[in-house]
Amino acid sequence: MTTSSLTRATLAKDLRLEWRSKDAINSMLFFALLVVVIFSFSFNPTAEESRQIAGGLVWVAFLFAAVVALNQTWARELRNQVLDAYRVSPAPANSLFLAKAFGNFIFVAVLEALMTPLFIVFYNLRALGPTWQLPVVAALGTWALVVNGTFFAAMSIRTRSREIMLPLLLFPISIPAVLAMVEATSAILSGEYSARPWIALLATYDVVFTTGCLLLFETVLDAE
Amino acid sequence: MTTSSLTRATLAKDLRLEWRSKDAINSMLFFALLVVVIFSFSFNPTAEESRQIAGGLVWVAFLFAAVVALNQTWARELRNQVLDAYRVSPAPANSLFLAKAFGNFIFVAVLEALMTPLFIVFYNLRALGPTWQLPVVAALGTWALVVNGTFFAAMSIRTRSREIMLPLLLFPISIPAVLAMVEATSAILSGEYSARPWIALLATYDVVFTTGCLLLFETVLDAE
Amino acid sequence: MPPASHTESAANVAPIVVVTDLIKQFGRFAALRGVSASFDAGRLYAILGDNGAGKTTLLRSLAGLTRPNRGTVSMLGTSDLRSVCHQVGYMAHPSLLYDEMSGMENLRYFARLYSIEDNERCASVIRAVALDPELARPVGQYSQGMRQRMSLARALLNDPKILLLDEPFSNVDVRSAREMVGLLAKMRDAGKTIFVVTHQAALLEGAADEFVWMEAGKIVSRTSSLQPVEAR
Amino acid sequence: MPPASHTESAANVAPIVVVTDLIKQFGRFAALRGVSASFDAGRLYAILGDNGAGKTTLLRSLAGLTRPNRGTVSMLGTSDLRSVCHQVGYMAHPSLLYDEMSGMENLRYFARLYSIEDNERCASVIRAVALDPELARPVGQYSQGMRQRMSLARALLNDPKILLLDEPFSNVDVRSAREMVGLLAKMRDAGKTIFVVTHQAALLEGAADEFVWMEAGKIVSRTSSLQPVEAR
Amino acid sequence: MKRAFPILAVLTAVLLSYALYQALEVAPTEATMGDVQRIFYYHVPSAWTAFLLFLTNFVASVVYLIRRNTKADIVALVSAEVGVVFCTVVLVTGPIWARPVWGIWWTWDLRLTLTLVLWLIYVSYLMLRRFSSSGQTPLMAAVLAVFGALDVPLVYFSIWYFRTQHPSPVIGGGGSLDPRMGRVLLINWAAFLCFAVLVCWSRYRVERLQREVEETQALEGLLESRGAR
Ligand code: HEM
Ligand SMILES: Nc1ncnc2c1ncn2[C@@H]1O[C@H](COP(=O)(O)OP(=O)(O)OP(=O)(O)O)[C@@H](O)[C@H]1O
Ligand SMILES: Nc1ncnc2c1ncn2[C@@H]1O[C@H](COP(=O)(O)OP(=O)(O)OP(=O)(O)O)[C@@H](O)[C@H]1O
Ligand SMILES: [Mg+2]
Ligand SMILES: [Mg+2]
Repeated sequence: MTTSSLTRATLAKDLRLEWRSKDAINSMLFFALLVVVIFSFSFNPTAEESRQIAGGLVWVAFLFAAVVALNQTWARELRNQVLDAYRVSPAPANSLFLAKAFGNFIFVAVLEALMTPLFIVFYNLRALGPTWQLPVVAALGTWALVVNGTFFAAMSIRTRSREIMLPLLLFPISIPAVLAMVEATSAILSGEYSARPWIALLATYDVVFTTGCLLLFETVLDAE
Repeated sequence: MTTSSLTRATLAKDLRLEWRSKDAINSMLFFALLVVVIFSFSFNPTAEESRQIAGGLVWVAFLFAAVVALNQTWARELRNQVLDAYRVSPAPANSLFLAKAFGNFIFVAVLEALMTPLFIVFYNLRALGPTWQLPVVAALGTWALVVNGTFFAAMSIRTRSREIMLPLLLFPISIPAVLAMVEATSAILSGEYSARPWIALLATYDVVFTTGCLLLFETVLDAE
Repeated sequence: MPPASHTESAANVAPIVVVTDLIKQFGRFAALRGVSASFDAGRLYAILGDNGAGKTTLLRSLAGLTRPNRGTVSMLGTSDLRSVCHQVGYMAHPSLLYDEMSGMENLRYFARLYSIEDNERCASVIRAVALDPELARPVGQYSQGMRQRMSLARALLNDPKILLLDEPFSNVDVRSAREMVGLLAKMRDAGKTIFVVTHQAALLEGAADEFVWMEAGKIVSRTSSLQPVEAR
Repeated sequence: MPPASHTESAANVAPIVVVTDLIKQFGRFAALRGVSASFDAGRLYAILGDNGAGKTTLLRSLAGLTRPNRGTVSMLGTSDLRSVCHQVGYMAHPSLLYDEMSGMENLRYFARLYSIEDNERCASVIRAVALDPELARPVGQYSQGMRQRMSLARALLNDPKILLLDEPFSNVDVRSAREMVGLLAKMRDAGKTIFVVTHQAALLEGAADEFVWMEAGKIVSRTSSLQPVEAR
Repeated sequence: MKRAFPILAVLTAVLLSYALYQALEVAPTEATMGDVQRIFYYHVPSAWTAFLLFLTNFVASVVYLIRRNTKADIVALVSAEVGVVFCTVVLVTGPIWARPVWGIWWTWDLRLTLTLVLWLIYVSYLMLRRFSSSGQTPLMAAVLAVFGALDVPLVYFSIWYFRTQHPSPVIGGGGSLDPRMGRVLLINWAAFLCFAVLVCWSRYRVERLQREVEETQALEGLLESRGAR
C-alpha cells in the first residue's frame, strides 16, 4: 500500500476518534466562541488600539488552538503502547507523521474558520489590502506551526532527559514563521505595504521544514 | 494525619515528579514565549497605547498557558489508575485537591515571574498607579484561574475528548475573574482609576469558588 | 457456609462482608445482575469465572470504587465503606503506582495517605513480596512481574483486615506465585479475610477456603474444593 | 536441538531465527547478557523464566522494537528485520489497541497497515480468538481477558510466519486459555514458528516443542519436556 | 396527572394564539420605534422564562446533590435544555431589534452580556452532559450547575462595574410602560410559560422512559449477554 493511502487510513482513524459524532464540531464551535468572547473582554474591541493589533490577536488565538491540538497528538498512540503496533508493521513512518500533521492542520484550520467570522464581527475588521491573500497566509502559517509542532511533540515523547531542550529548540526555529505570519496579516489588514515577501518567506519555511521533518521522522520514531 | 500535612506530601511528590520530567512547565513556557514574541512583532508599542492593552495581553497569555498546564494536572494520576489508590485510602479528597491547586499555582506563578520581565522589556511598561497592588492582583487572579481550573480538570478527565473539555467548562465560569484581572491591571498600569473595586471582586471570587471547590471536590473525585 | 454457632470470637459470629442484590449497569450492559452473598472473617475466598463474568466489577464495588446502581455492600458491619477503608487493601489489574518513582518512593507516598510514618514498614512489605527495597529503578522500568509484586506490596501497606486482590498472580513466575500463595495463607491464618480473583485456581487449591464461581454477573456456586466444578 | 539433517523442506534446513551474543543494557543494568540461540521453523517454543529474567526484552529484540547494544538478530535469513516485518506477528503485555474503538474497527485499521483490504480476514481472526466481531463496545470497556484475546487477534492479523507472544494467557480464563493453546498448536502444525513467553508453562505441556529457560539475561537450558527442570 | 397533559396542551395552544393576536393587533404601536417594537412581546417573556428555567435547574441540581434522586436529575436536564432554547430566542430577537433601533447588532451592555454569559454557562452544562462518559454524568452536571449559579451574581457585579467605567452608547427601554402594553406582555408571558412547562413535561416523560428501557435492557441482557462467546 502506498504512503498516501496509509496516511489517509490513519487520518481517517484519527478523525473518526475525534469526531465520533457532531459533538466535536459543536464543541469546537463553542470553543471558538469562548476564545473570542474572552478576547473581547480582555481587549475592548471598540478601542482603536485593539484593532491595530488584531493581526497579532488572531494569531495568538490560533496558536492557542494549535497548542491544544498538538498536546494530544501522540497521547492516543502512547496509551497501551499502540505505537509499537505501528512500528512492527511494514507501514512507513512518514505516513504516520503526515497523518498526524494533517490531522492537526484540519483541527486548527476548522477552528480558524470558525473563529475568523467571530473576530471580524467583534473587532469590526476589514482588510484594506488584497483579501484573497489572507487564506493563503492562514494556510501556510498554520502548516508551519503544525508541522514543526507535530515533529517536536513526537520527539518529546521519546526523549526523557533532554526534554528541557525542547522549548528552547522549537522556539528559535519558529520565530521566522511567526514573524512572517504576523507581518503578512498586518500587511493585508492595513494595506500599507505588500505581504508578498512575507508569504514567500512562509512558503520557503514550510518547504524546508516539511522536508526536514519527513527525512528525520523515521529516526525519531524508531528511537526507543 | 492532617489534611495540611497530606497536602504537603502530595505537593512534594508532584513537584519532584514534575522536576524530573518537566512536562508541564516546558509546554507552558514555550507557549508563553511565543505569545510575547507574536505580540511584540505585531504591535509597535508606543508607551501610551501599550499600557492600555498590556493588562489584557498579559492575562490572556497567562490564561492560555494555565490551561495547557491544567490539562496535564491529572494525567499522571490517570496512568496506571493511581487515582484509585488514592480513592481507596482514608486520605481526605480535599488534601489532594489543594495539593493539585497549589502545584498549579506554583507552576503558573513561576511562569508569570519569568514572563513579566519580558513583557516589561518588550512593552516598556511602567505602572503609573500604585505598583504594590500588582503582585496582589497577580496572586488573586492566578488563584482564581487555578482553583477552578484544577476542579474542572478533575471533572473533564471523566469525559471524552478531555483536553478540549477543560476550556469549555472553565472559560464561561471565569469570565468575571478575567474581567476583574484585566481591568485591575489596566487600572494600575494607567493610574487613571482605582483598582480597588476590582481587587475586591477578585477576592470575593476566590473565596466563593475556593469554598465551592472544597465542598464539592469529594463528590467529583468519587464519581467513577 | 459455616453455621453461625461458631463462637470463637465476636468478630467471627457475624459475616464480615455482606452484599445484597448488587446490580451494576454500564449503559445498556449490566456487569452485575443481582449478586447476594455473605463472607466470613478469617477466610480466603477465590473468586473464579470466565472473562467478563463481573469479577473485577464485584471487587471494585467492595472497594467502594464503583457505586452499584442497586443493592448494598456492607463491610465490617457498616455500609459506609469510606469509614472502614483503612482496614481494606485493594490491588487492581493496573499497577496503581507512579511509573516515574522507585518502588520505595511510591510506597513512602502511599504510606502517608494511611498516616504511616514508618519507613521500615514500607521496606518490610517490599521484602515480603521478594523485591529489594533499595532498587532505585523507577517502577516504569520494572518487568511486568516485578510491577505486579510491587502493586501487591502497596495493597499490604496498611496491614488491612480485608484484602481484595484482582489477579495477583498473572505475570508472576510460578515459584513466586507459590510464595505469594503461602504469604496469603499465612495472612489468612493471622485472621485476615482475603478475596482473590484469579484464573489460576490451581495455585489456590489447598490454600483457599472457598471457591466462588461467577457467571454473567451472578454468583452461580460456592464450593469448598476445586474438583467438582472444574470438571464441568 | 534437532540435528540439521532434518530434510523435510528447504525452509526447514536453516534455522529461521538466529540470535548471536545479544546484549541489551538499560543504563547500568543489563537485561540481556549474551544470548545466543537458533530456532527452527515450524516449532512452538515456550520461553520461561523468573520475573525480570529478560524474556520480554528478548522478544522485543526479535520484533525489532529494541535495538540491542551488541550482537545480532537474524530472522528468515536476514538481519534487516524491517524487511521481514510483514511476516512477523507481535503481541505484548499492553494491548496495543485503541481503547476508544471497537475490536473490529481496531483490526480494520491495523489491517491497512499490512495492506490487507479484506474485512472478512478481520472478522475471522476475531472469531478465531472466540470473540464476537459484532461487539460494538469500545475495547477500553472490555474485561481484561477479552482485551487480551483481541490483542492476540491483532497479532494474527497478517497471518505471520513467526509469532512472538508475550504472556498471551495471563488474565484469560482457563477454558479459553486451553482453546488458545489448541489454536497455537494448530498454527504450528500449519508450519508457523511460535514463541510464547508465559508463566503458565503447564498449559503448554504437550503443545510446545521446546521449553527455553532464561535466567538473569541468559538462556540457561532448552528442554523438550517440562518435568526435569520444573522439579528444581 | 395523565389527564392534565392534554388539558395543558390545549390551554397552551389557545393562550399562544390569543397572545399572538394581542401582540400583533391589540397592542398599540410604539411611537418612536414603530412596529419593530412588537418583538418586545417575544423578547421579554422569553428572557423571563429562561431565567425561571435556569432557576429550576439550580434548585433541581441542589436537590440531586443532596438526595441523589433521579427525578431531580431529569428535571435539571430538561430545564437546562429548554432554558437554553429560550435564552437563544432572547439572543436572536435582541440583535434583530437592536439593529434598526440602535444601529448596531451588539454592545457590551450589562443585560446583554449577562444574558450571553448565562447562555455560555448553560451550553457548557449541556456539553458536559453530552461528553461525560461515566455513569456519574448527573453528579458532574449537578456540580457544574451549582458553580454556574455561584457565578451569576459575580458576573452581574463585574459587568456592572465595567459598564459604569465604559458607558455603552444607547440603552433603550427605561421610562414607564403603557399599561396596555403591560397587559399584552403578561398574556404573552403566561403563554410562554405554559409552553415551556408543556415542553419540559414531555421531555421529562421521554427521558424517564428512555432510562427505564435502558435499565431493563441491561438487566435482561437483551442486546447480548456476554462479550466472549
Ligand atoms: C442585543 C441583544 C439583547 C439582549 C441579549 C437582551 C436581553 C434582555 C433581557 C435578558 C431582558 C430581560 C431582563 C429584565 O427584564 O431585566 C431584556 C428586557 C428588555 N429588553 Fe432586551 N436585549 C437585547 C436587545 C434589546 C433591544 C435592542 C431593546 C430595545 C431597544 C431591548 C429592550 C428591552 C426591554 C424594553 C426590556 C424590558 C425592560 C425591563 O423589563 O426592564 N432589548 N432584554
Ligand atoms: N466501564 C465499563 N463500561 C462498559 N462495560 C464495562 C465497563 N467495565 C466493565 N464492563 C463490562 O462488564 C463486564 C464485566 O467486566 P469485568 O471487568 O468485571 O469482568 P471480569 O470478570 O473481571 O473479567 P476478566 O477475567 O476478563 O478480567 C464485561 O463484559 C465488560 O465488558
Ligand atoms: N526500559 C527499561 N529500563 C531499565 N530497565 C529495564 C527496562 N526494561 C526492562 N528493564 C529491566 O530489565 C530486566 C528484564 O526485564 P524484562 O521485562 O525483559 O523481564 P521479563 O523476563 O519479561 O519479566 P516478567 O516475567 O516479569 O515480565 C528487569 O530487571 C527490568 O527491570
Ligand atoms: Mg477482571
Ligand atoms: Mg515480561
